[in-house]
Amino acid sequence: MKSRKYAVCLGVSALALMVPTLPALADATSDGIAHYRELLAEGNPAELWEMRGEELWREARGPKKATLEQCDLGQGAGVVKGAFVTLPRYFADTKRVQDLESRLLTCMETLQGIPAAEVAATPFGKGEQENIEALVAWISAESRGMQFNVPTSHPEEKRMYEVGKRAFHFRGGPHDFGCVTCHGDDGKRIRLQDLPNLTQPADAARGFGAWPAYRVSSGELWSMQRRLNDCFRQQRFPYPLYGSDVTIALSTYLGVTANGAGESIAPAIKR
Amino acid sequence: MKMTIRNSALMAVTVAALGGCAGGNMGTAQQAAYDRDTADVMARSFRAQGIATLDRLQQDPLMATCSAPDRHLGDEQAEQIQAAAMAGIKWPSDGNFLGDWKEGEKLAQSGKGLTWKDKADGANGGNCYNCHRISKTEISYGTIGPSLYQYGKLHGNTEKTQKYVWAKIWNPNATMACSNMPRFGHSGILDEKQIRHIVALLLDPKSPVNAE
Amino acid sequence: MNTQRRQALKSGGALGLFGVLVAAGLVTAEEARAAGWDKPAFDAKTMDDALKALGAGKPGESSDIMLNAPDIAENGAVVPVGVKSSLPGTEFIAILIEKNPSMLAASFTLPDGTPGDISTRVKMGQTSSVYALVKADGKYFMVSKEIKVTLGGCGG
Amino acid sequence: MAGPMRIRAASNGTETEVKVLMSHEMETGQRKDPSGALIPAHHITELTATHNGRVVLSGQFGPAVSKNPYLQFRFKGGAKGDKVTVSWVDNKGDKRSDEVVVS
Repeated sequence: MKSRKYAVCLGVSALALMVPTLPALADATSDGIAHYRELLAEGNPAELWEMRGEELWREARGPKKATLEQCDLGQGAGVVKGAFVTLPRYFADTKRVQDLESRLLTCMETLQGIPAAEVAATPFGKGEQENIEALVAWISAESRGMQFNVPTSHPEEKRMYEVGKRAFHFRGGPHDFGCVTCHGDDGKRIRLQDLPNLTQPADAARGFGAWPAYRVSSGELWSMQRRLNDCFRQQRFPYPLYGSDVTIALSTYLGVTANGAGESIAPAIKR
Repeated sequence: MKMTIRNSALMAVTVAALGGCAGGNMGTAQQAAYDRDTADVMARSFRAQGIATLDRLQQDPLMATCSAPDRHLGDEQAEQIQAAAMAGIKWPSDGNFLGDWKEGEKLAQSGKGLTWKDKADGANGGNCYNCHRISKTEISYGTIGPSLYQYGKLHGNTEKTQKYVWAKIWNPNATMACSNMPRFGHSGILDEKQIRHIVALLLDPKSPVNAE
Repeated sequence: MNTQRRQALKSGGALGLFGVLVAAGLVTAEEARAAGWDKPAFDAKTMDDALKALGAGKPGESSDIMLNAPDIAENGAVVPVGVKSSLPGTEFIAILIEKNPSMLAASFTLPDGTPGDISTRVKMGQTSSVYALVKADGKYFMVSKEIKVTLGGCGG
Repeated sequence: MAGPMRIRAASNGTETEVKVLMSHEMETGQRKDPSGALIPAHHITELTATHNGRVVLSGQFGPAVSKNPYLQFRFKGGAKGDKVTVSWVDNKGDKRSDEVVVS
């Protein structure tokens, strides 16, 4: 499964980079951080977005003055409960695999007459993007506590899973980074952040199942699209288009890997 | 552009196939089809933003090899990669490996530079603490890479060690094929002077890395 | 979520918060006049100035005040701080952060029947001592705790 | 305009616990926008919680209270079906008042 790593050294194998850590210090730090996270979980501002999202779903909006109540998220028109944990999935009407955000774009355009391309081009946290962030907070909350069950029976779903797996391992940019650089091994962290190994089911459920999330550092609600966007920024990649196939393929790979391995806690609260 | 990506993805498959481990339970033709799909998806899913231009998605042969899921490198292939990386290392022009560890610490702390939000002014950080424990006082360190605390104390500030550390920072694939670490010198993330500072951070006996 | 009945009270025009509340019959005019944001206390740059502005003088120590906060905060933008006072007659609680540009973060006035037990979240620019100031039965007490603020994420 | 608060008030028979999330920027006045201009301070200054019309808590916030403030407290009394109202005003005169039924 894992790549074998070779430390073939220049005749200086004595230099192998092994220095013992001091477990006592590491434990005190992680205990402190655990206490911090516990206190934060008491009140998650994501609830403010959930409230707004529920209202937005039922509010007649857009040129067609329609609600989203007939939107089909994969469980039938208007069914929200349980939809989040089965996305991304293939939709026959658009003939493509869609994640929650791209599916909402479709519903906003077809039901409400709000042009999807304009929303996709809107910066995060502004205008209709802010509305999508509220909607994904509420829609994901309606699946809280449910196991992931992302389908792979349709050939397009299978294809997106395979593409996602390859995109996950794709290393590029000036730093040679890929998703796999930070999320391909167990028990690692970046600075003090624990990094889930997203190639493994339980960690994939824990990682993928936390987004959308309230992001403490910016005080905003981040959808999975925004989370992936910032991963690509940190990877020093070019800018991923909103709702593009690479983002949906990655979510498919993560969601399928997470299947049956843990409950969705979205929208969570994150540093 | 598109062709380049496709070619490099294909190369990854070819390399993996030569390694004899491409199999899994899927046919090679099916695998190759998914590889082509991936190249197409990568090519149409991004746009340039600021300094982050689309050519950043063009992989060199090394990264194409290192990007294959379920990758297994044979000993021989790993040694070839390492030898090629080692041959490409540019050694310090004045023969001096050690800079100022204080500047090295600043670089180690900084994770800035080269994202689409950054300017092309070369003020790039080394990102070191993101992955390594380095000095004792910084408790916010990552564990993707090994701890480097006491590195110089354990290995000595000899010319051999200096060369090893320089090589590691310039192109870590010279000592470990498909290392997770960026090729700081090779890819022009840090310049010679900056690399000297980081070598000093690890090896200078006065550096806090080597303090008790 | 559905059970919450929300109602934005009619705007009181030029009236401030307490004007609105008075108009809505929620507080008396007397209570409203006694209130007002304590600008001098919030502007104070040193501990002495802040305590002076709050009328706290030199607060005593007390083992009956608990400051519930993490030893380490992953992000200084949101640091959970809880203050629990079991001192009889606890009527006022303030949270102060030594190394912030202005020390006072928040203060609370507790009428009879409201126990000294408040939690909120504050911003911290750097590692600092955090103080809980409590007024109970007319006397001031203070406890403190150091909270380390670390750099999280990739810093990019 | 500020969005509604999320208020929870739960009675255990003798006491009511109140948890409030407020939607507010809580801008410190010390940050700069991308062009380098100082972003003016914008934060809640005063808040009041009432139970059936009686004040059970009043508070004052400076800019060091976190964005989208969270507040938790208790008061004696309160029964299922009672009303708890939380109101705030900020330094620009914006205000908001929301009500919840005790559960």
